[in-house]
Formats: sequence, structure tokens, C-alpha cells
Amino acid sequence: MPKTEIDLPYRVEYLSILDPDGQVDASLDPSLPDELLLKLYRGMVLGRKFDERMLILQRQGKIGTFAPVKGQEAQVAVTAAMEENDWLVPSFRETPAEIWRGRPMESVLLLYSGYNEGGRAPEGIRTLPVSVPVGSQTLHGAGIGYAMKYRGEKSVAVTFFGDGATSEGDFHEAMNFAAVFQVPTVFVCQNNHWAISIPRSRQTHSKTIAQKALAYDMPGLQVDGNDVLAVYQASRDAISRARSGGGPAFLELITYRMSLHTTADDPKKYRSEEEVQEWIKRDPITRFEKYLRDKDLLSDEKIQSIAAEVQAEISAAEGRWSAFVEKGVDPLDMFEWPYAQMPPDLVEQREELRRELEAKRGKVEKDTLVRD
Amino acid sequence: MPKTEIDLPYRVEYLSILDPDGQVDASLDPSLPDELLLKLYRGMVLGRKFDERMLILQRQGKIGTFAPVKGQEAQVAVTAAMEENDWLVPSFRETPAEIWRGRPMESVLLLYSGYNEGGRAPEGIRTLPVSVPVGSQTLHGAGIGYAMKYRGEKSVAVTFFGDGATSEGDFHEAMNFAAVFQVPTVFVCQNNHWAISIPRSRQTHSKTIAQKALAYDMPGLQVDGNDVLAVYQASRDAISRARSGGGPAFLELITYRMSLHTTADDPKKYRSEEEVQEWIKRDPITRFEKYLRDKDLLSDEKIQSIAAEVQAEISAAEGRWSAFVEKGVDPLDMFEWPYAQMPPDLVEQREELRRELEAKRGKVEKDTLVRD
Amino acid sequence: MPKMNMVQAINMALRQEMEKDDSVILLGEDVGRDGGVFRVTDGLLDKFGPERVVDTPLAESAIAGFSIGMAIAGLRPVCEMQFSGFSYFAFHQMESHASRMRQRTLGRVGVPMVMRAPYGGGVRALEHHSESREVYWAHTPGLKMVIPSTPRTARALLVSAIRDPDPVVFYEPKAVYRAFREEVPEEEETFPIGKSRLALEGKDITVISYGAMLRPTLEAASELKDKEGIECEVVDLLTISPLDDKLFTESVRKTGRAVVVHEAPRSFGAGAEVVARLVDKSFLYLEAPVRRVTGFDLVIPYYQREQDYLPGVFRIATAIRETLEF
Amino acid sequence: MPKMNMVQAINMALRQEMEKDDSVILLGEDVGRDGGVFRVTDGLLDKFGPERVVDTPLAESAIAGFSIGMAIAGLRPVCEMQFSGFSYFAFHQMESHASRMRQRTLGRVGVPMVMRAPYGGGVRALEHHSESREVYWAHTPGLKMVIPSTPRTARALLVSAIRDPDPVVFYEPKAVYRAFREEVPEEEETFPIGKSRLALEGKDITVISYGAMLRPTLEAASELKDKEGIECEVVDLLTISPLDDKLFTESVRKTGRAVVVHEAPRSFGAGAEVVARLVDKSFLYLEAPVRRVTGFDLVIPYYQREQDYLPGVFRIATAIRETLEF
Ligand SMILES: Cc1ncc(C[n+]2csc(CCOP(=O)(O)OP(=O)(O)O)c2C)c(N)n1
Ligand SMILES: Cc1ncc(C[n+]2csc(CCOP(=O)(O)OP(=O)(O)O)c2C)c(N)n1
Ligand SMILES: [Mg+2]
Ligand SMILES: [Mg+2]
Repeated sequence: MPKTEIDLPYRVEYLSILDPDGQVDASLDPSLPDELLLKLYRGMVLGRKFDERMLILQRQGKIGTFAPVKGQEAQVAVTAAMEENDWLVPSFRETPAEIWRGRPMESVLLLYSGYNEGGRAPEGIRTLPVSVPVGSQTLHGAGIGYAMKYRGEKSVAVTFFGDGATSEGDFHEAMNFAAVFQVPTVFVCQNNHWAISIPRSRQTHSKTIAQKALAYDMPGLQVDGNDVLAVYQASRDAISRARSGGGPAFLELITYRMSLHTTADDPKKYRSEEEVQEWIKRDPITRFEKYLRDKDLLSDEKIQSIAAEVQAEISAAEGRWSAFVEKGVDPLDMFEWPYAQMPPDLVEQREELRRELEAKRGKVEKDTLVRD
Repeated sequence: MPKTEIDLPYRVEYLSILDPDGQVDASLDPSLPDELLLKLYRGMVLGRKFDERMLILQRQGKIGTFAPVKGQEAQVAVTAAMEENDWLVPSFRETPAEIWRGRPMESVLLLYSGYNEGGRAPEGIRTLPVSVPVGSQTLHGAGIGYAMKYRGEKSVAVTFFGDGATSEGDFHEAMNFAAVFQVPTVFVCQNNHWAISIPRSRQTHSKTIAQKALAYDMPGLQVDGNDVLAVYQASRDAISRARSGGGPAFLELITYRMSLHTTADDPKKYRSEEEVQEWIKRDPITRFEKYLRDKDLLSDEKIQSIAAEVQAEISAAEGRWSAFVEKGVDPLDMFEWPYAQMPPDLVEQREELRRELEAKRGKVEKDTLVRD
Repeated sequence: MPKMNMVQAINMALRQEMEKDDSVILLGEDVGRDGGVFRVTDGLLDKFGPERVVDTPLAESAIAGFSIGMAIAGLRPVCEMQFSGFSYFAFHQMESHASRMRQRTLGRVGVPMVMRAPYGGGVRALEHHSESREVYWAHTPGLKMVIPSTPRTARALLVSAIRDPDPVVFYEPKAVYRAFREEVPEEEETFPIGKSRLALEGKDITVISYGAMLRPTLEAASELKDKEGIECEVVDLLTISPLDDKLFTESVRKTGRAVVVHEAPRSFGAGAEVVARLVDKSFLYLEAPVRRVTGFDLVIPYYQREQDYLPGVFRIATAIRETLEF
Repeated sequence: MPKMNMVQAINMALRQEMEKDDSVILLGEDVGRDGGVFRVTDGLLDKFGPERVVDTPLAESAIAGFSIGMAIAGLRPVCEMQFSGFSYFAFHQMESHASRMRQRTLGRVGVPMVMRAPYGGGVRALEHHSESREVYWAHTPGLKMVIPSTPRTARALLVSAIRDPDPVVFYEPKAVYRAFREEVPEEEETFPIGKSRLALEGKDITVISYGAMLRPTLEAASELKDKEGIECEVVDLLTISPLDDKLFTESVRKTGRAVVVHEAPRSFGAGAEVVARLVDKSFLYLEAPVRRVTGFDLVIPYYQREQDYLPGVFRIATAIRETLEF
């Protein structure tokens, strides 16, 4: 039955610049300054090594559950394309990106070792705290974009989320609001192929995630998310477009969660070792190393020295973290946080806990009766 | 910057068969049997006249708030394309469709005159009750589709919703689930151009609503929703495709809410009389009348006699409704409804109300003390 | 002082705060061109323009989440849920983020937003348009839950809510919207969130209520006084959470008896918390069980039966009398 | 009788009901291949196949709404919210539809679904993974809200929940999941929803608790008995709503004193309802105020402080002692 075709001039493209073997498409190479290239490399190495260190700390019982980021370190290219006054609205797998934007590593360690103090970022940094409820933070990214536009600030909000997050209604509502109000918000989907045990193919029926942007007449681009040059290029385009009033954009970064979902997860239950091996060949760091070597920006010595520097930084952060842990915290602090001004109920409840803690100390000293 | 284009062979088409002047595209005419054509006509006329009657009853204070359907009567073509064992999952602007599927008009009157009894449909009819929370019912349509597929029943679920509903996260989640599980669910969007005071253009940024289906690799078709032949044709295609295992489909019916959002609404606040006049020219009934006259299926007399029949039906339903109202209801009934078995709390609370009602009657008889 | 109904009083509060502070933004479904389905925001679009009075797409979670983003970035959004019955679409945004952001960041990031919603029965509306479920919000730490009872308290409390550094859920008793007028000063007036007020002084019994139920409560009190000489002390909670238990527990120390009135379902309703506080703080003064005069534990029925569901003067007066007779 | 932990007991309940009735379907995030993040559904995919153990996309509202549709069409879906902290994404589906469909249709359409969710603190988890907000559901008419405390009660109650013609929200105390084992009969066993049970007989004071808090409550009782000769009667609520107030109000008529223990925030928590029922039904027997031993009115802090937040043996025992000394 013949019908009229509606003219919808949308298409979804795929951007790749540096291939898994480290071969660059010269015509696409953004030719970034050496300094930036090395900074990107360093950011990725830091992300990898900090992740490895945290896994050890977790296995030693020194920190609790966290979400490893291994394989997704090219995310730093997104933050590299941002300006200081832009807003980062992360999910929970953006540790390298958060660090890039100034979050101290000890803050990350504090969070994952069960201290609420891990949520107190340094003043003045436009990075929101980790958001655990999947997809929900995308709306904050849209709302912040609205505020920037309303204030006439030339700042952009960049929000991260996973492939799984695109199934949540909040994601859809955020895309719709962003498009209707044409806010300067860039949506960055880290399609790492898994949402815990659910593969991308069973998360949604569409061939690409990028095409979901077409539902809002928003530009959607698929990017090799393990190609730091492509990620940078695509992010810079989307961010500068948004900054200059061009509205929101959507990026699907094709990457892979090489490690566990979280340290409580056992991926052997649901995915094959072969698949993981396939993706290890597409490691974002190895191919970038090759590119930088080819450009004579890296050598064995340089790699060693960067690794050493990074290790030292991590150790220093661990030191600050240990000092904090050593010092200990006051449980009574918890009553200070919920409201700008403590309501009478919480004043009373704090007093209850204070008395309890004192009584317990008394009991412990006298080694009597009731334990806890 | 050159990028690779991803091959996404999707397009959105527009289907129109009978134009606003009643001219049919002969090559597309589905050549429906005369009986069905007349039944469709009758269903639309009934929808229109019942709507008009309800508006009068509402203005007389005999019923409360309701959502007029004027202009959207071609919806009966969707139900006409359904089989008896299919499921209708309506929103709140599908009165003609519900009636088509066997909901008695007095049930509609009961609902809008404040009787919970208006929610008790006749046993055995696969039509869900009116759903007020916008968009939420689409998920039920998807879930019912799953049950049909699981049971191997060859039944389809058809869910209706408005243009505004496509902004709700639930709609997106329903589309995604339906596509992932390839359930026999047909999504029917009545794009009537308004969601209360919000025009379609500010509801979402996309050129069409149909293209939203592409986000789920689901077929999406735009249809002239005031063209009863096109609506029938498109529905039949989508429903039979779903029935035979082809998965879900999405239809955007382009129509217009000619009347009020609800009887509590004043559209003069937000839309122009010219726009309404433009759409009156595209009335679904007038053009179909012309088509049927051209086919010699309708004449002035026949039109009169159908109108009279329909009026008689409406009056009869009103009579049954009045009889119910006359008889009155027992407030204590309300405790029977929430659970299959009344929990002790409700038994006690029913007793409280019983005592109160008795005491009140006593008071009224003695004309004393405290009024209510 | 001009006399206003609650719709006008809220409209004035919004207008004046928007005039004072350009970070105050309204958003919601139909709040702009249409002026809100209850006309609460009427005229504000023309006065402040579409950037500040924002007609949004139909999505409650987005309205809340967008507001959270705005508030984080320094604005003071006042968002509307068209009816409280649809605010649950936004529940996870409020619970997961609005209520927690300050705690999550140890005070660094606040969410100074207001979520307004008409609530409650008595207006012969369709399903989902008559509920009273303030406990959902009151039981959520980090939020404040406010319900004014009159035009003047609505105006003063809304101004305080807008200026509050923390998120406030503001339920407006729609049965009161146009029910009566009250003098409301043109000049600035605020009322502290977290404080209740004495609506009527009395010595025989304390009746605790809020929102739309305050009127039948006061009527019952007045009839009982006139006809039987019973003097009720009536406490209007105004803020449900954090709950001000000082006024009513002290009142009960004086009267020895109490009744609590709300239209929400009884079980796990706000009345239970009032009783628990009374037991906690005025136990030795309690001379009778505290009666809860409330809606029943079922969804409020459609309008033919809703007056049987809602507490009315008769039910309240009976409970007061019976409590006094205990 | 085999000894099982709660994870195994729930797994057995699911398996046996699925064997009996092919309308029972499991669905949720990671319930299939992965066997659930707590392994509660381990092995069921292999046994029953992907049509009956359905790994869904990541969307809670959809999981609930899809289940509602399934239930309407004659299936008995048992859906999982991965953590109760994410169940609020589905709140509007449960409030607007699951809880109301029977009432809306005057009994014609029921929604026999179960929504399972691990809840509560004590497992050193990340934010949103440790909350206890059962009141949201308990205050929602039309739903039933169940919280087992042990492997055996979990198994018996879940079987009853699956067979219940009305929607049941089933919170599983994740701190109990692997904490201890209990004998659980292989043969069919149910426990009526809407009934509480006597967990310990005693004469001095009634302690009312549920879920994960039952254990420290029983420990406190046992220490108080051993060391001070105090005999606590402990009531395990099991069903939060509809609340069985018969057992505990009768117990208090005997003991004259009560303490209620839960980990949810105190204000507007389930403890308030228990107190209100005691005041309503056992007022003249109450010799002391009823103490609420609860979480505080703030979001449960991260794990370094969570044991200070959660009621423990010490806090419970102190409250019992102080109530007896009143
Ligand atoms: C609303 C919500 N539901 C469920 C969870 C539990 N959960 C945490 S991460 C996750 C999978 C997320 O997948 P994806 O969005 O692809 O991000 P990724 O973990 O791959 O980075 C789930 C189900 C959650 N945190 N929030
Ligand atoms: C979740 C929810 N939010 C708000 C409302 C109030 N409301 C009722 S109808 C409506 C507009 C619906 O627009 P659309 O989906 O286009 O359907 P139409 O009314 O045009 O048929 C609104 C906002 C509601 N019923 N449910
Ligand atoms: Mg993922
Ligand atoms: Mg519409």
C-alpha cells in the first residue's frame, strides 16, 4: 500500500579516528596540542591505576563496594573538552572524569569506605556528586542547562549515564525537556554493552542508542568510545554547539566494561571470557600509547615516569585518606546534614544518640551488661 | 568532518485515504463491506451525539467533569479493526471506542456523575477502565501483550493515549518493553494537537510523534486521524501484524480536539477560534458522510433515521442511568471494594460509618444539634 | 487589608516573590498561558514572560528533576504538580535527590525548590484528583511538608517556602481555594515553616487539624461551644514535617484530651504521629484515648460518596463529645 | 527439616509456586541469567526458561506497570525491585493502578501481583541501598505490605503473597538474607497475610518489631532476661498493612507497657501507628509511654556510621529498661 513518505532528514553517523591498532585516520585527526595529548594520556593512566588500586583496597576490606571503570577511561576526553565553568553531572562510573575536573582521589576513597564526607566536593567545583539511581541525574543536567541559558551564562551541562539508563523514563523526559527548551546540555551515554547482567542487545530493541535522539529532533552521534581522539572531537563539537545556542546533543560512546559491574558482581555468570578478550584488544589506553609513540610524545622512559608520578599521586591521596580515617569521625555529625537549619526533632534525636554513645562508653569501661 | 553513516532503513510515512472534502483515493480505498461502513458511521454519530448530550447534562449539573471527544470519533475504526478477544486499554478520551466494544452508555454516565459503579464494566469484556494518569496505562497494554504471547493466545492489546502522554517516561518505557519482548501491542496516539493548553509543537521538539517509534526499531506510521478509512486500514495492518507475531507497532492519528479539554477548561485562554474553524472543515463525520452518499449508502432519510435511532439509544441509556440514580446507593459499599477480602480495619471502619449514618439520621429526625 | 481567597493569596505570594527575586521561576503543566487549571498562576506569564513562567511538557518526574537542576544551579524554582495525585510520578526525584542533596554533599549543595500541588477532596472531581497523602512526603527526611489552611497562612507560608534553603512540598487544600475570603496584607508577611498555630483557644479538649479539615473542625468547635458549652482548643499544624509538637503537646497538658482530624486515610496517617508525640510528651496528662477522625483506609470514592468518606462537622463533633465523655 | 537461610527459603518458595502454577512469572533487573544480585532467583531461569524468569530492561515503573498488565490478563507476576530504594521509580504505578484496580472496577479486575524488594540497612552498601520506608506502601490503601523476619516466615508469607488475589509489596530484610539458618519444611507452608505472631512470650513488657530488627530485639530480650530477669513479650508484625493490632494490643493489656522497634525514620513511621492503635485499644492498660526505638529522621548514613543510626541491642534494651522504670 503506497503511503507518503515524510521528509525526516536525520541520520546517525559513527565517528572513529584512532583505530584499535593505534592507526589514525589522518584526515580526521584533530591534531591536538602535545600538552593536551599527554594530559589525556595521563588522565587515562591515572583512571586505570586508581581503579586497580581501589580493587585491591576493596579486596583487602579497606573500602566497600564500588564500580570499576576499567576500559572506559577515554571518558576523560569529554571533560577535557569542557570548560571550568561547565557543569559535570555524573552517574557512578565517571571517576576519571570527576578527578579530571578536580575531585580529589581521597574524596573518592572516603565515599567508598563509607564516609559521608566523600560527598563533600571542594567548594566552587561545578561537579555534582555521584548519582546512584540510574538515569535520574540526566534531568538535573537538563535543568542546569535551563538555568545557564536563563542566566545568559555561556556554560554547558554535560551529563553521563550508561546504556541501561536509556531504558528509564527519566532519560526520555530529560531528552524531551532539553530539546523543547533547547538548553545547552550534552547527553553522554557510555554504552559499555552491559547493565549488570543485561547485554545491550536486550536492553533495547534499537540498532543504535544514538538513534534515540531522533525522537527529539536532537543530533545523535555514535562514537568509538575507546578512541580518545574521537571522543574529544565529538564532545568538543557538541559542547561548543550547545554553548553557542545550538541546543542539546546526544553522544553514544561505544565502549566496554572490562571489569566487574561492581565489586559485588560476578560477570562469569553472564558473559564469556572471549568477549572480554575481544574488547581488551580495543583497549583505549594501548592504542593511544601507540599513537603517542608514533608522534614521539611517548617513550618507554616517559611511560615509566608518568606511571611513577601517577602512583605517587595515588599514594599521596591514600595517605590523606588514611589520616582522615585514623582521626575518626563523630557519629553525631549526621544530624547536621539534612537541613540548612536543624529542626527540633533532630536536635532531640541527636541528644538521644549522644546519651546512648556516652552510656555505651560507660558500659564498655565497666565491661557490663548489654553489648551492641 | 566526514563520518560513517550508519545504515538505518527507517522512514515515517503518512497515510490518508479520504480527504477533508470526502474525496477518496481510489487506489487506497480498502473497499470495506457496506455493513461495516455503516456501522463505522453509526459509531461516530453515536460518539458525537452522546458527547453533545453529556455536555448538556454537565451544564445542567447532572454529571460532573468529563473529557469531550468531539472531533476524534474516527477512533472507532481502531476498535472496528480489533477482534472480540483483543484488549482495549484506553486513556480517558475513548468513550466512542469503549462503547463500540460494549461498554454501556449508562456506565459512562455513572462514572461522570460520581458513582464508582461507573467503573464496573460488564463481565467478560476485555476493556480496561478509564485511566486518568496520563501515559501510565501504556505499560498495562505492554504487559497484557506479554501475557497473550506467553499464553499463546492470538489476542492483541491496543492502548490509546494522547500527544501529551508521549512526554511521560512511562510511555517510553512501555515502547521499550514492548519492542524488547516483541509483544502483540499496538500503541495508538491520538495526536489531537493539544494537551490542555500546551500545543503539540511545545510538547515535544520532534517533527512527528510517529518517529519516536524509531527509537525502538518499531514501525511508526502517521495517519490522518480524521479519515476513518485510513484509521481502519492502518489499525488493521498493525493489529494483524501483531497478531501474527510481527511485534508491536505505533500509530500517530492526526486529529483535533474540537471541544474543551474537560468541562472545567476554557480553551479561549490559549487557542484561537480560527484554528478551531480550520479543523471543523476537516471533521471526520462530514467527510465520511459525503463518501457514503457518493457510494449511495446514505441519503437524507437514512441519516435522519440513524440519528433518531442513536438518540433513542442514548435516551434509553439515560433512562437506565436515572433509574439507578433514583434508587440511590449505600455509602457503606465503599468498604467492599479495595480488597478481595475485607481486612479487620475496614470492618471496624465500616461499622464506624454505619453508626455515624444512623446517628445522623437520628439527628435529622430530631432536627437537633450538629449538622454536616 | 484586602480580602482574598486562597487562589488570590497564593497568586500574590508568587507575584511578589518573583518581583523581588529574579531567581524565582515557576514551571509546570499549564501554569503559563492557561494560568493553571485552578488559575493560581493567572496573569504571571504576561507579567514575567515565558522564561520565568514555564509551560512544560507533560512529565512530572521531569518537572521535579528539572527543578532540582535549576535549584542546584542557583535558581529558586517553584514547580507545580497539577494535582497531588500525579506527584507520585515525581516521587523518586524528590526522594532520591531533592531530599538528599544537602545531606549527600554535607551541606555544600542545597535544593531550594518548592513543589506546589493542590490536594484533597470535596470538589467533586475525577479519580486521582481528591487524595490526601501528605505522609509520603512527611516521612521523607530532608523534605519539609507544609499545608496551609487559609488564604493568609497560604500566602505567608508560601513566601517562607520560596525563601527556604531546603526543598518544601506545599500542598494546597483545593476545597479551600475559593471557599472563603480572608484579609491578607499587601505588605510582606511570612510564617515560619516548622511552627503550628493556635486557631482557637479553649480549655476542655485539644483538637489538632490542618488543611481543608480546619474549617469543619472550627465549625464543630463553634457549634459545641454554642450549644453545649464545650470549649475546644484548636491547633492548626500548618507544617506537617518537621512537626511542631510543642504547641499541641502543651495544649494537651492543659486540656488532658485530644482529637486529631485529617482527611487522609487513617492508618499510618499523620494523626498517628500526633498521637505518638502526645504519648511521648504528655502521657501523664492524657485522660482519654486520642481519637483519630480521618478518611477511611480506602481510596476516596467518587463524588456521590465522598462526603461520607471525608470527616465532617458531625463526625468531628461526635468524636470530641465522646472523648470528653470517656 | 532442612535448614536454610532466607535467600534459600525465598528461592524455594518461588520455585515451588512456579512448579505448581504456570501463571507465576518472575521479572526484574538481573533476575534471570544472573540469578538476582543477591542470588535469590538463582537457578530459576535454567529451570523455567526465559519466558517465566524474565530479565527486563532497566526501568522500575515498567517492571511494575508491565506486571500490572500481566496480572490483569490472568498471570501472577512476582516482580523484583533490585533494591527498595529504587522502587519509588514505580511508586505511581503501584499507587495509581495496582492498589486501585479492584476498587476502580468494583471487584471486577484484580491485580494479583507481588513486588519483592530487599530493604534495610546493615550491609555496608552504597547510598539508596539501605533504606526502610515501608510506610509509603503501608499508607497506600489497596496494597498489602509484608515484611518477614526469618527464613521460615519469608517462605510461608511469600507463598501466601503469590496466592493473594491483591497486590502485595514484599520487603525482604537484606541484613537477614544470609545472617542465619532456620528449619524450613519442604512441604507446603503458608502464613496468613494480615497476621502477626508471638516471637517470644513474656509478662513484663511488650516489644513490637519486624523485619531485620526482630533479631536485635530478641537478643535484647534474651540478655535482659538472663541478666536482669526481665521477661519481654515480643510481637513480630510480619504484615505491616493491613496491620494486625489484635495480638499486640492484647499483649499490652497483659503487660501494661510497650516498646516498638523499627529501623525506618521515626517520624510518621510504622511505630506511630502501633502507638496510635495501643492508645485506641489498650489505653486504660498503658502504664508508661510507649517508646519508639527507631532510625533517626535522616537518610541512613554511609556504613561508617550506619550502626550508630540503626537501633541495636543496646538502644533497644535501654528503652525497655527505661519503660519499665517509668
Ligand atoms: C533506578 C535504579 N535501578 C536499579 C539500580 C541498580 N543498578 C545499579 S547500576 C545498574 C546497571 C546500570 O547499567 P548502565 O546504565 O548500563 O550503567 P553501567 O553500570 O554499565 O555503567 C543497576 C541495575 C540503580 N542504581 N538505580
Ligand atoms: C500523570 C498526569 N499528569 C497530569 C494529568 C492532568 N491532565 C489530564 S489530561 C492532561 C493533558 C493530556 O494531554 P494528551 O495526552 O494530549 O491527551 P488529550 O487530553 O489531548 O486527549 C493533563 C495534563 C494527568 N491526568 N495525569
Ligand atoms: Mg552499561
Ligand atoms: Mg492531546
